[in-house]
Amino acid sequence: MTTTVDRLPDVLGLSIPMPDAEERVVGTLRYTVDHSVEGMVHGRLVRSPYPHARIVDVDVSGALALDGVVRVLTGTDLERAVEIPNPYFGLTRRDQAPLAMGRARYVGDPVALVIAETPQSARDGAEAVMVDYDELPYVIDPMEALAAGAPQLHEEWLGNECGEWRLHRGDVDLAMSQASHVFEATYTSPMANAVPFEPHVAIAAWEDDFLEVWTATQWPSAVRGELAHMFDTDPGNVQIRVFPLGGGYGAKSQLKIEPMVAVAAKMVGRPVRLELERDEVFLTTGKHPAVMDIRTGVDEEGRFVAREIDLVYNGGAYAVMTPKAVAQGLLRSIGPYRFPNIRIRSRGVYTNTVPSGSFRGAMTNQAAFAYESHADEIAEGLGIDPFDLRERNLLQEGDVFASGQVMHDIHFQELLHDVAAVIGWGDETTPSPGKAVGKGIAVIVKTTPPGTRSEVRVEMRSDGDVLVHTNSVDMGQGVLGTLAQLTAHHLGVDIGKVRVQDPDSSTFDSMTAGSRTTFVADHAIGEACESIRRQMAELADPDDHPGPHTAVDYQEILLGAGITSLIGEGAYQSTPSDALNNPLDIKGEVADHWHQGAVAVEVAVDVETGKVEILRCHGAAWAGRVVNPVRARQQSEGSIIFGLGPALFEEVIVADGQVTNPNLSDYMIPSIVDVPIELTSSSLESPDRDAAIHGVGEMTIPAVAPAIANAISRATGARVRQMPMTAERVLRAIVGEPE
Amino acid sequence: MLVEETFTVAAPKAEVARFLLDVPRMGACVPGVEDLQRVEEDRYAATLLVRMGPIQARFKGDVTLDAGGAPDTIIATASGRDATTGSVAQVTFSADLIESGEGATEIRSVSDVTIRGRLGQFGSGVVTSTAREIVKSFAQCAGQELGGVTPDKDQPSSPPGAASVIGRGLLSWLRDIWARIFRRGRGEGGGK
Amino acid sequence: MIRFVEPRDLQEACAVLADDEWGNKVISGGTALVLMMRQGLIAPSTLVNIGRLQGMDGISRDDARITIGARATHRAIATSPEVMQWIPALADACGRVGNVRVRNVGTLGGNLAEADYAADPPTVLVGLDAVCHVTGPHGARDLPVADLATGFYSTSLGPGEIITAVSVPIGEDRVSAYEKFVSRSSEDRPCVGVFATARYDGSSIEQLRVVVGAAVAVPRLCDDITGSVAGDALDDATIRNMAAAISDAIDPIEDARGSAWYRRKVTAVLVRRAVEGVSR
Amino acid sequence: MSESLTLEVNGEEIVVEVPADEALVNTLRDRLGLRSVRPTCGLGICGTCTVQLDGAVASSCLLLTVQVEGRSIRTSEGLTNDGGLSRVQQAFVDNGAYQCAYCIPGMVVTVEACLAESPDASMEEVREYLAGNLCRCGTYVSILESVTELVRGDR
Repeated sequence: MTTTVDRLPDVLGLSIPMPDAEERVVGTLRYTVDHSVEGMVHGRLVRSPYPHARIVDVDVSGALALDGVVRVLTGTDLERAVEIPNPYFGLTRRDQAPLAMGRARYVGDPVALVIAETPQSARDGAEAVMVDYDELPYVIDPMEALAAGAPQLHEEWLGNECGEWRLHRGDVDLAMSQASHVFEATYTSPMANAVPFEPHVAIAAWEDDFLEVWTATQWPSAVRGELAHMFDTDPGNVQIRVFPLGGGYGAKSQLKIEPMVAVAAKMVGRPVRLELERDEVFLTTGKHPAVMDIRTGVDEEGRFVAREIDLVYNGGAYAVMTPKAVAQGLLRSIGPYRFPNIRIRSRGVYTNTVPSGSFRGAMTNQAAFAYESHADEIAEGLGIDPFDLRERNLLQEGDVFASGQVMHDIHFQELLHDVAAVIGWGDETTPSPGKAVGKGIAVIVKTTPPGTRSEVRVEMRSDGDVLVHTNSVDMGQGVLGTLAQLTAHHLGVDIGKVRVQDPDSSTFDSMTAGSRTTFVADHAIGEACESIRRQMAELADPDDHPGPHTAVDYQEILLGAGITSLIGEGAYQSTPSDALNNPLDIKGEVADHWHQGAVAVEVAVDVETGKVEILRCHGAAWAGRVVNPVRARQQSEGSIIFGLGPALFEEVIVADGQVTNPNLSDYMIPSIVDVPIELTSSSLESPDRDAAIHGVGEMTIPAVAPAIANAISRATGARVRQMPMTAERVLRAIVGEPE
Repeated sequence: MLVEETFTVAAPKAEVARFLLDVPRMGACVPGVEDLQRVEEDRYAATLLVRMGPIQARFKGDVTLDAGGAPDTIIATASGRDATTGSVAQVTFSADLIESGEGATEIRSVSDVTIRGRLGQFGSGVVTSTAREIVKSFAQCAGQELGGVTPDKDQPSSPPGAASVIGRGLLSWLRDIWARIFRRGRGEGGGK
Repeated sequence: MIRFVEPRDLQEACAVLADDEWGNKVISGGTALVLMMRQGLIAPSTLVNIGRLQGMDGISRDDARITIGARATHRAIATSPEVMQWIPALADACGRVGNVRVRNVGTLGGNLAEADYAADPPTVLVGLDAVCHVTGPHGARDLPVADLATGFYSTSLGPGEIITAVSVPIGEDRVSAYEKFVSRSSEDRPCVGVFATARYDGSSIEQLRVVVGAAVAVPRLCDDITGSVAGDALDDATIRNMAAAISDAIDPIEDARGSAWYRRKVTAVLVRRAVEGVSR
Repeated sequence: MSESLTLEVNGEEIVVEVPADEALVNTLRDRLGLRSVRPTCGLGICGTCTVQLDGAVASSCLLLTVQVEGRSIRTSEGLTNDGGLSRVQQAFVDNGAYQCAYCIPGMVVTVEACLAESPDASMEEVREYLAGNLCRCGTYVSILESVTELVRGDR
């Protein structure tokens, strides 16, 4: 029996450790990479060394002759396999096969899969596979890919088109012609890699027609749905099992290697495991490279009267999410400002490079770097303080967004004031001998797509335990702990009694991504708990348990009714919107809710070498309410630290069509010494106890790079419009020596 | 990456062209060439041993000759694969022959070298420097075969990063040639 | 299948190595070698472990020099009281190699024999006229560190030759400084490293030396440019002219850490800072 | 060709049979089940495979197992006292110094070595010591707070 007090203190707002904290710290926590299945064999991919080539022949005889090699699969095998009715997969366009069929479209495109008894045999086998290629002309630059006569990636998608979206409001041309000043600039950002420390790893096993896949994924439901389609089976026959992730940051969204192991396991009749090497992670996914042109008309007081944006996103060799992502890219390019007149075109383009996919702060990072750098350039051009310019133009509660949507729960002014106060905007800069010092500020907004769905099942047992089933994946953000806190809060039970199960795709969730989980789960869990309360009320004898019910009541009611457990189901379905029905005319409700963040930094620039040192940094995110302060802070500050890399030095370099730095020596990520000694954050809360709870994992990252760019400019007078702002780029901007 | 080498040899243009079109003879001047054998008209199988510090790569592949522009321009393309490092190399060697006074010929060579796979990731500096050395030593050897070499004073061999300074015109010209020639690469992708 | 050989002594190690110049590799700390093996860049047939041989890891001093065993780790050198007192610039450079794990395991001999351009200690050692003691199948010889590296990852060591120790002359009235510049993360390898050393006679400079490393394939000793400085007062203009001349004279490499243009720029800055650092 | 050799792992003498080119990280993970030791970069840069080798931190991805015969190796699993957490581990738990935690055991092993070498290290020294242990989630601030507590003797 458990002892419970009548009224538990609310757990919302407490820094409760993750339930598996000790395992995490000691290192006994199991990730997918630690899992194994009886009788499994190991896969190793053979990848194309050419950016674009026809696969003439794959000679597997040398590999098959080696000890331990079980089988070598090629695209041709997939074409012929009756077991795989639909070999192509993809969440927006089914343009990708587990192994290239007929044509390899980028350096690193998988063309064969060697399956062997040990990882070493598989590796040896892969070296022995001989592929005969006919090289084809290739294209890396998205603007070249759009030009007439460019090499074509996919027959079905002529012109290398990979999504085009437009938005138009007011009369941009007229407003521009009447504006007192017009500013124009182009900003670019390259591919970056999320570098999850645990690589992509998956095991697939078939039992008759039932497929079980253990995989390090952020989107178990999507993996299940797409695998079911490939094998033309009911999703109920596909079970996805997910351990906590050793990092995701978007790199484990969508489908990556799951189709390969599922197909291989089907064809060899044994469980198949595949784990990518570090360089292969770089060849699997990355942040969309982007080029953004902005033109802005302003009036005498610095109010934005018109804006025109042209955005081109490099989608790489396969669509993945690009055709839809560029719509979000469009919406996230607008920024937190009022524009009575605006015209935007956002395009995705196929090229012979690594397929772009999700990334922490996806499609906001690229755009925010552009629009927030641009805001400072305008302020400078007009001689207005960048803080004042922002204050004048920021969207307010009840304002109309560029799409026509009326905005609520809007807090940009509070965020701007918070970061400005902490950094000491307008105060003297920190003395830093021999260096130029400056402060910079940036405010961002991120739309969260409408129409997504998440389901939760809460099970209340007569022994007092509460089990929560969801499909939210723990990738370090501590979501399972967060969901436990929310459940304890909504049911009023002891958090020690709540156990959140690892995801198994038995409930539906669109994704664990985009910092949506906390917001969405609060609604779904609230609904599930409400259902339990209702059922309890129906079961309860009103004389014994008049309600509202406590944990003790729950147990007594269940025991009294002779029921071992009660199940409450809840779902959050954000309102579907028709705003995106016409790609060439986006209009209406484009966001379920608004992610809002701001960052201020103070930098010291060595003007002789261009090296930038971040002296201080403060980030602020609109949280609504904070579930767990320690974790909220870690998400916010972790997101800033994550953002420092692509801002200052992270860049996937492509030369001769191939990635030349797919390792952590040539592609560096921030170390503890790169973190400013003074790094702080605020999670702003509403006084309203029922205010919406926002996830805070991505609200600061998009503002990091533009805040730094603005600080560099204020320190040195030099403007860098290209990410990352490497020491060399900063020096080139200072001395006026273009690349 | 482009490697340029211009040098003058004490032999008439026709003789230089004959030398360059004689793949076994020319190949003997490329350091590291092993097992050069004719496969068909203008196509040869060859192995190139390349050493970069402790790393040793043996590129097996073939060489194709384009004599269409001879004796003014001679183009040879080669591609090969090294199993140990899982790398593929492609080289287009193009030489313009210009009569340069009494019985001498200036050879303006441009080699477009692409290395992909693990060696390509190892460091462009190392690969460029190795390619430069190979081309230089070829020039030296060819000069000796053809009766003495005078390195061109005005045009030293390109420093690393030559691609950026040579300019786009030459690059696109090379690409056109590249596209004209039927090429078939034989290689393997094996990540590692 | 790879063989792991534990030789009884140095002579046996040299003999095994000489058997197959390309297939047999010497291993001590293993940092660079295991890295290249695991990256699939090299596939040696035999590893000759000198990690257990007696000696070769001590640091000793006499009146004229400090002798550092080739198997001394970067950590041991960085924290050696003798090195810190007599060759502080070397202690500093070794203390900034890689990270603490690399410094704990990686050895000075390994660092020199790998001849990686993006390294710190060779730049300092070249400037101090350090000498490698080398043993090979045909006996021992001395090889100035300045003559060791011949190009990217290439050395003048003959087949079967092993560096056993490095001697650094001391006892002169010198001031030295090592300036290391990393262009990306704090954990990056050097984009440019500049070592400057001035030999003093009282308050006037008898000899000034500058070595540029990491920006070039092998450390570039700039005596041709700094030679004329001896005796002169190091005024601001002299230093700047010298820095510009050195920056023009080097043949910089290009990689992810910076273009040739950028490396020239940074070299000029670092030369100036290093030389200012050795001015009395 | 496998070699039979003896190692001292987390205080216990262990005999393993490994091929000469096997890296220590693989021996520890795959043969001895010490899964806190994780390969991430394979280049000695990230620190997730950090172990203590005779008390000094080393990258187990850049060591061959045959090289460390007879030496003492300690991993995060071996830092616990009688099944309880070490004081460093406890400080990490109490400060919430973990997110996805893939890097944390390597951090713990490094902090233990750092504090053993200099029990009152300055924050600057701690940062330098930890510079080679990367955390992609960006937990650095909480990690430093944990170490600060330990150095100050708050626990």
